[in-house]
Amino acid sequence: MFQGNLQLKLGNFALDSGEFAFESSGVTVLFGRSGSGKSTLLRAMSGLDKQSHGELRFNDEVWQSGKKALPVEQRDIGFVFQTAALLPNKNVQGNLDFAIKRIPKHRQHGPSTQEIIERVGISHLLNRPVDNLSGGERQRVAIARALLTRPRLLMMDEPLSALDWRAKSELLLLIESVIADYQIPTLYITHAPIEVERLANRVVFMADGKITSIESLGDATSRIDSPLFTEEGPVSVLHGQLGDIDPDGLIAFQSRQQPGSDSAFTFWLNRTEHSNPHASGAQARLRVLARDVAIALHRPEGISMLNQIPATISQIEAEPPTQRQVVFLALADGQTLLAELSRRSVQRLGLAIGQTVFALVKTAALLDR
Amino acid sequence: MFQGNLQLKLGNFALDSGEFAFESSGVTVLFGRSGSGKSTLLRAMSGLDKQSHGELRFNDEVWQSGKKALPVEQRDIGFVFQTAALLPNKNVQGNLDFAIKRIPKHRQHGPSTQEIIERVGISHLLNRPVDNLSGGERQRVAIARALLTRPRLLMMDEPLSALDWRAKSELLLLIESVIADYQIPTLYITHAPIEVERLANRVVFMADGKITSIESLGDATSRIDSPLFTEEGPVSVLHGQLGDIDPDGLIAFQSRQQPGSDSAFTFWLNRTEHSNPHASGAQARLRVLARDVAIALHRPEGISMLNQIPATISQIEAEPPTQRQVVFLALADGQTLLAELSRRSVQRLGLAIGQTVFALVKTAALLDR
Amino acid sequence: MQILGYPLDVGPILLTLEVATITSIVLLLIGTPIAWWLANMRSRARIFFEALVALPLVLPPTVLGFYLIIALNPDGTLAQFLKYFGITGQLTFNKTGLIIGSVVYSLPFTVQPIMAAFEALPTQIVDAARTMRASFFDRFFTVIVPLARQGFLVGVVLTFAHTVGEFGVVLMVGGNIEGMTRTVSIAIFDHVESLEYTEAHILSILMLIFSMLVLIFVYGLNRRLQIKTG
Amino acid sequence: MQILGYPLDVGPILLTLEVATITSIVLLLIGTPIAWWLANMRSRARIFFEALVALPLVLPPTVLGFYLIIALNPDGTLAQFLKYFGITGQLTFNKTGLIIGSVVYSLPFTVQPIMAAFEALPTQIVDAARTMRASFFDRFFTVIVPLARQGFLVGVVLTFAHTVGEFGVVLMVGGNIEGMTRTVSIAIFDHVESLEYTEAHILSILMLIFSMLVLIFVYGLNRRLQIKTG
Amino acid sequence: QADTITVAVAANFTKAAEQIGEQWSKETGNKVRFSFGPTGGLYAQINNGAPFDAFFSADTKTPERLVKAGKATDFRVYAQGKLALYSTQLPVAKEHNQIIKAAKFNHIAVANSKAAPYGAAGVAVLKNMGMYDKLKSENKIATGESITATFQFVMTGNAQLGFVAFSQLMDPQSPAHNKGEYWLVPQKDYAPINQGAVLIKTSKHAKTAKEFMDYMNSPAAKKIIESYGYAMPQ
Ligand SMILES: Nc1ncnc2c1ncn2[C@@H]1O[C@H](COP(=O)(O)OP(=O)(O)OP(=O)(O)O)[C@@H](O)[C@H]1O
Ligand SMILES: Nc1ncnc2c1ncn2[C@@H]1O[C@H](COP(=O)(O)OP(=O)(O)OP(=O)(O)O)[C@@H](O)[C@H]1O
Ligand code: MOO
Ligand SMILES: [Mg+2]
Ligand SMILES: [Mg+2]
Repeated sequence: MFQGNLQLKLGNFALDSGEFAFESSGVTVLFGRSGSGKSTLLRAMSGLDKQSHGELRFNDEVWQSGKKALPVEQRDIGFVFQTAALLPNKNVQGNLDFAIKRIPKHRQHGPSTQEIIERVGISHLLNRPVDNLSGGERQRVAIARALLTRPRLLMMDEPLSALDWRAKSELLLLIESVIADYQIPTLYITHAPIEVERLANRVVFMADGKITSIESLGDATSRIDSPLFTEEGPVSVLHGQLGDIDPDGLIAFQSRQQPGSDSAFTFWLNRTEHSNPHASGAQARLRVLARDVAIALHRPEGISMLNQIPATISQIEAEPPTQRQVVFLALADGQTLLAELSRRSVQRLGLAIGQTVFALVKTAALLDR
Repeated sequence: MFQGNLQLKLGNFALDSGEFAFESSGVTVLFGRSGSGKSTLLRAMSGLDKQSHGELRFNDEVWQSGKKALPVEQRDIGFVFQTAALLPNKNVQGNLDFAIKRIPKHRQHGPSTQEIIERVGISHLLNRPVDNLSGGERQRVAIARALLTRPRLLMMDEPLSALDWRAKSELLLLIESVIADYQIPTLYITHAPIEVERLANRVVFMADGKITSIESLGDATSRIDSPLFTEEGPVSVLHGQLGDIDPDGLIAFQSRQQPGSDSAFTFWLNRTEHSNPHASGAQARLRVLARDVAIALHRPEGISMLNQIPATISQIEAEPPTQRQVVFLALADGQTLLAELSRRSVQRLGLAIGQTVFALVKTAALLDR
Repeated sequence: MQILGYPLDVGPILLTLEVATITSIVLLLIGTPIAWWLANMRSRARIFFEALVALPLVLPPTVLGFYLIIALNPDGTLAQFLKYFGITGQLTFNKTGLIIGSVVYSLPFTVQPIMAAFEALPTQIVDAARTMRASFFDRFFTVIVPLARQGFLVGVVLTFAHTVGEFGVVLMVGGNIEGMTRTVSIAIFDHVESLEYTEAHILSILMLIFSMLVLIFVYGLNRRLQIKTG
Repeated sequence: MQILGYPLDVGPILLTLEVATITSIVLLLIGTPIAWWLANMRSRARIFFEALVALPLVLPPTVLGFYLIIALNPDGTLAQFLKYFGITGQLTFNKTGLIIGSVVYSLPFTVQPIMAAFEALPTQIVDAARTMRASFFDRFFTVIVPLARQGFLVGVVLTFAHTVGEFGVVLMVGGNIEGMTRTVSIAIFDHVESLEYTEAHILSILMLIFSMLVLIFVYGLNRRLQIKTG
Repeated sequence: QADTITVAVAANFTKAAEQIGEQWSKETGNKVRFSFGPTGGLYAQINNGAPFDAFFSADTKTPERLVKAGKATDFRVYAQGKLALYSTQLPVAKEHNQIIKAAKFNHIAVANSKAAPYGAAGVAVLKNMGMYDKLKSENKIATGESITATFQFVMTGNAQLGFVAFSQLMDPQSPAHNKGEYWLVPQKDYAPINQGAVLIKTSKHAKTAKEFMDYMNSPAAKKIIESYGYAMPQ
């Protein structure tokens, strides 16, 4: 549990979190526009900002009470800064060693040093002075260093923004698996909705130095005015589990069901090259952009889309500025899938609440966890 | 025209561009993995790296010959660094003034200072010391500053990676329009394929310190093994022109045609909120992800997709690791649209080269320029 | 002027402040290029030159002064050499001498801190200035000097304070001529020599207060500049 | 030992190097916390303390020495005060005196450059060390000192070189006792005073060469550290 | 017509010189500017073109050297220093011999014997007593660089006793007036401390400078010189 109420004044900018409390387990994403105070709040929560005051408790520990704060170095946190903040007088190995040397005896768990170095992809850089690294290389070293501190809590400020897509997805997987395997609660700042949807258990929304709301990922993605929905528009995140890979390279994603009964629906997913080896039966998330979902009145024939899922229209909302219509589709297992259509389509098809239709989702448009 | 051949050795890293030559007009994107030498090449081309040697000509001017180089400050370039590199002893206004004061008399053209400041969205920051800016704010100031130098050539090293999506798309539009309106040739580094597809006229691909190829955007996106295709898979970029906005808020995107004749096909686009006011008849690009394109054997009924475009299959290629099939669809005006299907779908529909089919594209899945 | 009933000669005070100010300025003008040259030197010889710059400190001031009056002797080689360029006139036992002596002796105090500051310059920010068309001198004064400000401050403060207290070199090269080259430090020395302790104390305290005020002014100015510019 | 037929007493040379080394070390130990305290001081009083640190420079060394022997005399308040803590023994006319004098006079040379380096520390890097569990002393020695290295270097070089050449203070507080407190600078001065110029030249040149070697060693070491660590 | 001369004077003679200069100015209308400094330093300065018209040294060796080198003329002795053993703590007025022989003190201050004649005189006295080598080997001799430093060592109590110039005790402003006691060493125990003066050859005011040197023999000057504890040359 993370709870408290932090204040900080920096020149004209005032951070005032208000009372907050959220589960510390899993990944908590801080989300908000540039300048909304994400980095400031994260620093205040880490204890790096000496001016901050208020209350902060991490599980049973008091981290801050009034102006009195537990020193950062006793909080067992790993921090990845927005700029990598490598020690300039050391080479890459020296930066990693700095973290490794200071791990207390009782916190040696987690993946081996070697494994982290390899998976972050910096083994060829170990002897490099840090001044000679490219932007992306610096950021990877910073991530490795934070993981190597064996933290009880990981704080990351836009760790992936300097990276190319391949490094991004590799590191997302790494971060995901490390924090899942070793149960490291994580506070994570990102501007990329895709990172939120892949990692987050909950989202702390910020604006103007204040926490505007704290929502579970599900709640955050089930309202069409969610700040998470950006140029890609509304997104549904469906929970389910993975099946086997069939000979065509497709993977079944099945709705969550009472054990024993049949799956209410199945999505066929493409195995993408950068994903984890799938464990059949593993829990997974499916990210579906509303604009990638089409609606058919009848099950269509002679069409390449494999995923034709029966659903009932539960709601239709218009996004005023764009005239786009968001159709809420209730699936058989109770989860909601959003479809974004033009007004013309909604009228032409005569869609109405309560109607049963087929949601068409292109296989290849699905992302796996 | 930009041509030359540059070498530079930095510790173990060797940049060796090889002979290169490309049009300087429009936007040239440097693309490659982290550490491939993009920033190093850009710095060498700017003249900032004193160790570099070789040849470099910008249009009729010799910028480098052997070890002799025209000083950076006489090259009339604007540069946005991967880290913002703001002058720490000045506030935001001071940083902008630094650039403005040094503009030669004869280069006063371009949007007004006020306009740039407003469109970059930093008017509320002018009196701030630069130390107090958030990551995204710093980057915006750097972009404004570079535009304000009234450069003959703009060089930008990942200018948008620290920004949120809204700032990103606003600034993309700004950069796009400034360099188009004032014909500023631009060299641009980015990891984001979407920025490449929106801005690029050509792409310089880099790997291991070398230029591996220089391709027009069209060529770069018409082969399925293009390094541009990342987690989103293959992408088609179609050229055409925009029509009027209809009462449903849809915009027609028409294939390029001889004047007088009918348009060979029309895409209906949603007007998105962040786009420019559209000028009817304006040239535009359409970015279509192959995975967003479905194929139907007959024109389907009762389905929400408005865009049902007749096309002929010209080629079918398999992506070996993923078993996905890329179907090349020749449109009526000769442009190519890619569709990515699962192997199962291709077999079920019995697709073959020469067959006439309908490409289904969801309205909302289209991006406008 | 009288202080506590003792006569106070303001001449030495004014002279001292003048010499310290001129020395600081001259050393800024000479020391800055030397510091720049050293900070940007890539060759191995740099270690040698760095050590060389510190050398004036190693000799006792009077001895350094002794060598200086030999070097600057009106019949010496240097004076003869300068004559070729039409520069005649006495170099020692006048204000010129005081300044030459102070400059030589305080050189390390100016060069070393400025050199250290030049070395710590963030290259990317200087690069950014270049892309904004700032020529060498332009960016030197508008970017490099402000970024290296703390180094300049330390250099100037050490140089100024040290020149005020300088005694051995100044005594030798200046010659302690009443009304001409008698600085405060020498005047205090004279008082001590002639057992005029009260006068010595008064002058010392005055000098301390005065220097304190000058230094507070310098530090305050620095703080101001800092706040004003960021 | 003989050089060019002139007898050379190595005692003063060894003494000088010893005093300069000890003074540099003592000043590092005293000056570093003062520099840290000043660099982190937020109050307005800071300007005052900054100026105060520069003050020992403002008095002529012999005068400073004079005040020091008054302060340190065996019957003086300080000596009486120390006696309460069981610290007895002469503070002047021995090596202790030499070191006390040099430390007081060279304080600004150590404090000022180190303070400037502390001010320029990149806070985010120090923050990063904190998140890696480095306690204050840990990060001070492993991060802050290496980052401020140039400042320490300048401080040590100025202090060392200046102590070697120190004369006025050392003369007063040390008492120029042959074989005990006669440093090279005093020995050279003696030679000049007694018109033994050849001996003075030999000793000066020896001192210059020797100091040059020490400084080249220090700068070379610094370069090495720099290359080794990044 | 009024003239201004510049005169280099050994530091120990500072006070007396200033007073005589004032008197002389009053009488003649001419001005004198002094440059005080250690004898050795003034010598080096004269050798290197210092604009002095006359030089009043603390010894005779240095001015004689200048004469020999052809840089100065008109050598004369203008005053004779007297040596005193001074202490603020010990009863040196009477028990000087016992005190020195017992050598129970920590430090005895003596001026640098090479540079300052008072130093040579002090050393001679100690040698006469047969104590010089012993004190030196016990590191009990604190050497004052000048006679001023020597005096300060004693006056501040850092050295328990020391050989100083009698002039330093006689000076009306001297703190020694109300502090401690002294023993005026008999002249026979040391070679006379003659202080010599010369006229500098390059002087452009030789006539006035010579007049000032001559004025040293005037009764007014004599009175001042004696009042500061110097003897006049016989
Ligand atoms: N020391 C300071 N003094 C004054 N204002 C500051 C200071 N530091 C930050 N700010 C301001 O506080 C606001 C919040 O900054 P913060 O870095 O927390 O933003 P952010 O949400 O992390 O933004 P970004 O996504 O751009 O990194 C910004 O407007 C910034 O300009
Ligand atoms: N001064 C230097 N000495 C040695 N190697 C260097 C130096 N500067 C850069 N390099 C190396 O050169 C390679 C290219 O660096 P560069 O910054 O050009 O990469 P990049 O393509 O811009 O990568 P990124 O996308 O991560 O910014 C990197 O492997 C980097 O480590
Ligand atoms: O009068 Mo002297 O020259 O100080 O010994
Ligand atoms: Mg931030
Ligand atoms: Mg780069």
